[in-house]
Amino acid sequence: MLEVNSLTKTYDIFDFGPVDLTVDDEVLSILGPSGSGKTTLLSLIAGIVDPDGGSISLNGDRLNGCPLQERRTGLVFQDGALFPHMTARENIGYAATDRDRIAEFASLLEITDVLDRRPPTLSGGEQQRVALARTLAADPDLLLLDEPLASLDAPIRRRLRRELHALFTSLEIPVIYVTHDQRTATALGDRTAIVRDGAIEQVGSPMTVINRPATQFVARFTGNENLFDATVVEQREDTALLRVGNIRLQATTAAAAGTTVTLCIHPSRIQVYTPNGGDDPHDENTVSGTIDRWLTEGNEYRVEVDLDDAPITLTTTIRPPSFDQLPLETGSSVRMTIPPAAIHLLS
Amino acid sequence: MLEVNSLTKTYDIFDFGPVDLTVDDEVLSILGPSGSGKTTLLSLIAGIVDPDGGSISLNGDRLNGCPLQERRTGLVFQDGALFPHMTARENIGYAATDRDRIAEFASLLEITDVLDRRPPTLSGGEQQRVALARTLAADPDLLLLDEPLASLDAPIRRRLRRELHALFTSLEIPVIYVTHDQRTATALGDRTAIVRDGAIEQVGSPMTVINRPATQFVARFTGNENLFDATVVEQREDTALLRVGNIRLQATTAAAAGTTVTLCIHPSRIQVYTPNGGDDPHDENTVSGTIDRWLTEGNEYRVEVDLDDAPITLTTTIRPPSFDQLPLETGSSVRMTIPPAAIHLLS
Amino acid sequence: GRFDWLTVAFLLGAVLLCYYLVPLLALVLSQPPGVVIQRLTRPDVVSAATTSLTASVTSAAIATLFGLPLAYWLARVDGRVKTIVTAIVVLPLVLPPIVSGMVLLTVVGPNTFLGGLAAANGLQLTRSVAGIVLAQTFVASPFVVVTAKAAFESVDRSLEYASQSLGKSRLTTFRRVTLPLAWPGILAGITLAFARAIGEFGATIMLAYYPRTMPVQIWVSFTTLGLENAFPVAVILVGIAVATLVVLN
Amino acid sequence: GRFDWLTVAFLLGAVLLCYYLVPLLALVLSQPPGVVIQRLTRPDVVSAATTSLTASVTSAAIATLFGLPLAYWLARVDGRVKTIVTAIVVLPLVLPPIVSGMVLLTVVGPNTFLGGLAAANGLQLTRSVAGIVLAQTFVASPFVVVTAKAAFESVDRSLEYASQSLGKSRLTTFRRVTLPLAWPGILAGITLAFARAIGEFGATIMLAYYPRTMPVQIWVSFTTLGLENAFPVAVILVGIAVATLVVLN
Repeated sequence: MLEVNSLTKTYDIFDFGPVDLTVDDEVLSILGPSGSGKTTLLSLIAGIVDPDGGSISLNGDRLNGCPLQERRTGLVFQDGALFPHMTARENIGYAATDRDRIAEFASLLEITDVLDRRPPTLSGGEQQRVALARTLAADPDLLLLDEPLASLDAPIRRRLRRELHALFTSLEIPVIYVTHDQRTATALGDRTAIVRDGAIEQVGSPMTVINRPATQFVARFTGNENLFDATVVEQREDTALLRVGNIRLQATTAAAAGTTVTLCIHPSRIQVYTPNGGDDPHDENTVSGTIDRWLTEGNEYRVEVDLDDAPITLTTTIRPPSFDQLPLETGSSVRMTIPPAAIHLLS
Repeated sequence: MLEVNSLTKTYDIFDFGPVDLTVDDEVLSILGPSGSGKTTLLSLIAGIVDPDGGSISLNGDRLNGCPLQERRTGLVFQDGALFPHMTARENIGYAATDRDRIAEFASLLEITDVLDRRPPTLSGGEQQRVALARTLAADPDLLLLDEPLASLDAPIRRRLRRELHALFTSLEIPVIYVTHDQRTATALGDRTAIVRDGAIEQVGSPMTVINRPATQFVARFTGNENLFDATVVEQREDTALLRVGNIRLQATTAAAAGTTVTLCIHPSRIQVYTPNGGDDPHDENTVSGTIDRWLTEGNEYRVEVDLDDAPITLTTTIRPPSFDQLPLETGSSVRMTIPPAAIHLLS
Repeated sequence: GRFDWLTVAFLLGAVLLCYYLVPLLALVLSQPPGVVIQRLTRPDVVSAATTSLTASVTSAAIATLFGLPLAYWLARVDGRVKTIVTAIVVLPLVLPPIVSGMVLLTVVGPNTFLGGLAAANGLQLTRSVAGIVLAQTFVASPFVVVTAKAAFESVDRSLEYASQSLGKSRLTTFRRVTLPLAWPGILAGITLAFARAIGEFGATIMLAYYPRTMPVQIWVSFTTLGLENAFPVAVILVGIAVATLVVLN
Repeated sequence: GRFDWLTVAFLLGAVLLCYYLVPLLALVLSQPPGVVIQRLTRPDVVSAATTSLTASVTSAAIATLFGLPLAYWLARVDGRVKTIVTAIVVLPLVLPPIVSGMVLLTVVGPNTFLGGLAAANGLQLTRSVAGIVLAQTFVASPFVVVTAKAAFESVDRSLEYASQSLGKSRLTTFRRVTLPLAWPGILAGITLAFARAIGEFGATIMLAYYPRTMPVQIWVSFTTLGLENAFPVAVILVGIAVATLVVLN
């Protein structure tokens, strides 16, 4: 178990921390924009940088002041940091506590056929696999990864993402995976921490940070683009009645009547219907509006709708099968239903 | 209109082309993995690199042999390539054909308040806006962009993507936008070209390259992970009857009976049901299987299912609302429906 | 022990550093400032300083004028030609100065075609300021070429392409983008060339024993009058060297 | 016209290139190979070559031994200390050689504390091979430090961190990762130092007129017997300079 307490580091233009973090034998993904201090956190834990304050301990042993080479902390760099003058086999052998196991790690990471080649001749994906094999060969008690998939093409990244998830779980040591990519963070992490300006904004399961963001920053960074101020009209059992402009919405959440809250809805959870279509939705939480603009994004359409009864633009995403049934043109009228469970409130 | 005919360029380790391409006053996005020749294509059109063969012409004028500075071709680099010793205003003014319009471009791209700062002090998004304003200020007849959004964080990238789409359309000149990101390519391009190893594999609307990929490479690169060999049993009107293992599927497409085809299904188009649930699907195109593994990806779940009646693993994605109703555990049995229109055949 | 090698390495480095620093401090400390200043105004010192400064400024200017185009071309060309031309430019740097003086004598010496031609037109190429400049330029100008080449190379070519794709000519691009960005490196090169020129001894002594430059004056003072009499000129040269270091940082 | 400035720039660069190349070609072409080879075996030439080679190899070895630790430290330290120490290392490079010889004389000359101490123990620090080595080391060793520093800096620190995080000590990391990767640059530095040492004239002539090194031999031949008699030694030195360039590429 890794325990980080009140960790701080002051730079000229950036203050890191204080950060508190506990990582069991699990994968914690750390998600944040560039410059938010993700790499600083890894450098502090690995011992590349000395903290100004706070403590780091691994399985009960204090790591502060312990030299880099005695921390038993495996660190995988974004670019792999393979030794360019050694073959893949020599890279792994350099680290291996037991040279007989080189073949085992090579087989595990499917790099057996490139073992005798030098790093510059390997593809990005192969380099990352070799780097990971090298780190695992040193038998670390803690594994830190700094965006190793960032520079890879989408299909390889997708594949490695799945393989790494299974591998990390099998290690049974704390694993910290740093990334600025939401999909990678949620795919790999048992838990996800969102960082901003050197501090942790929220830690939780991937679905929690996406569907129940703690702050507006987390909401925006996890794709919750619909953020509006609303007034709580009434609280009934487990349902809050909200007002935005002339629209009334029910939300399956608790809030004090009379307060102003920020309403947060993920675009993918809004359902869109054609006006007067056969499949007309019930009236509850249904709003009408006019399509302002739309664009294709991957295999879905992103549609921005100006609401009729409130000065608000709602963003929603539509997947092809239902799209074929919609009159998707700028200026068209649409009706949308927002499930009460899809409305999250920020105070 | 930009016309590119049989363009070739030979490098030591890489052969580019021959490439044929016609771009009207539209946005053509070029999507491909790193090293596929995307940047080479832009360099050839811009005049940074001389082609070995073929021709390039813009609005009827042949560009071959015409020096860089006389091509009226605006080029926006991945890192912006702003002049670091000039302020944002000086950068734009350097290019401006009419200095009075600097304020207009600054306002259009929302950089009025950073005009007197130098590039190194600007954020990545601001640098890209200044670079674009500078290029537009030179009043180009053709606009080339080399992954300008690649290094930006997700929320800024999402926002700029939307703004650029509107801006490019308003220019009424040919725009070529190179990227390795499927979402950016489909969001910005009126048409999308997929490149691989220096050649174009497919050109078409964003939805066409995603839902009707021409080759296995395009299919994989646009996220169509389900690719299997199947036998065409029978062709009836506009429906083909296919066999995979012991499974029979109907596809709304044409294929010669008796031939072997490659079946291509996008994960997002497969519907998943709980066994014996209330909402049981009709039998047609319904298959059963066991969940092999699953992981969270962004706000959806990616599930891999081993089919009962064929040696195949089907990948599907599930969005939260329906997820709550599923027994999503490794080893669980599930039933899935594949809409006949969602099955695409590759020969 | 565990850190023995670290201690040894540290000591080795410290010894070398002292070897650079101690002689210089010894020079400065061994001379009472008053005596040095008094001797600075002696006619032979003033004459040598004037000759050295005139020749070195001229050499640095020539090196800049002729060297910058060569440096820019080297920075933007590729392949075998670049390697060979770079080697030719570096040659005067690895050639012993005394040999440089010799080879120059074979071309501009009094009995050569060029030397005779110039002399017939009233210009002495040896035993003259012209000879000093010829020697200094040969030895010092490669510093401008090599340093400016590195400075030009450090200017991202995409900035030049960006400028040209904005409709600007190559000359405008060079003047307004490349040159301003490479300028600090170019200035360092000119400074190094000036420092090398003003300290030049081996090639100068072959081409122009007279008029005496400061290094030659030191040599003459040392052999004829003893070490003490060489100090004032040496102090000036040390001052110029230190000033050079300040400019380089 | 439009390309006038380009033509002018091209001409300026070409003139400078010729100025480097023509004198060297003139030297090579002016001497019949047979005569040069015959003179190469003269006792004074052999003696000077032996002295030069012995001293230069020793100087280069000392520069490497003492210079590499300093270079590595400079490559891995930051801030003001780095700037100041680097300036001290560069100082001997911008100091005129004749002044370098002078300042060394103030520390190791026959009448100094160190010079007297060494002489009392049977080691002459001037007018000896030791004097030559002292002069050459002062002037040439900064090349090792500066070039090796750049080579160490070019080794990505993340490679060292990677090695250490794999449980390897700093010494192992240096031996197996940093040194092999920096080696080409270090070799270039040693080569440059050797070339500078073997061509050293100004400082050597101050510290050790005897035993004669090749540059001093050239000077003596030139002043006493005329230019022709200096050619054989010059040819050896040109050969070494050209060989140096080959190693550097």
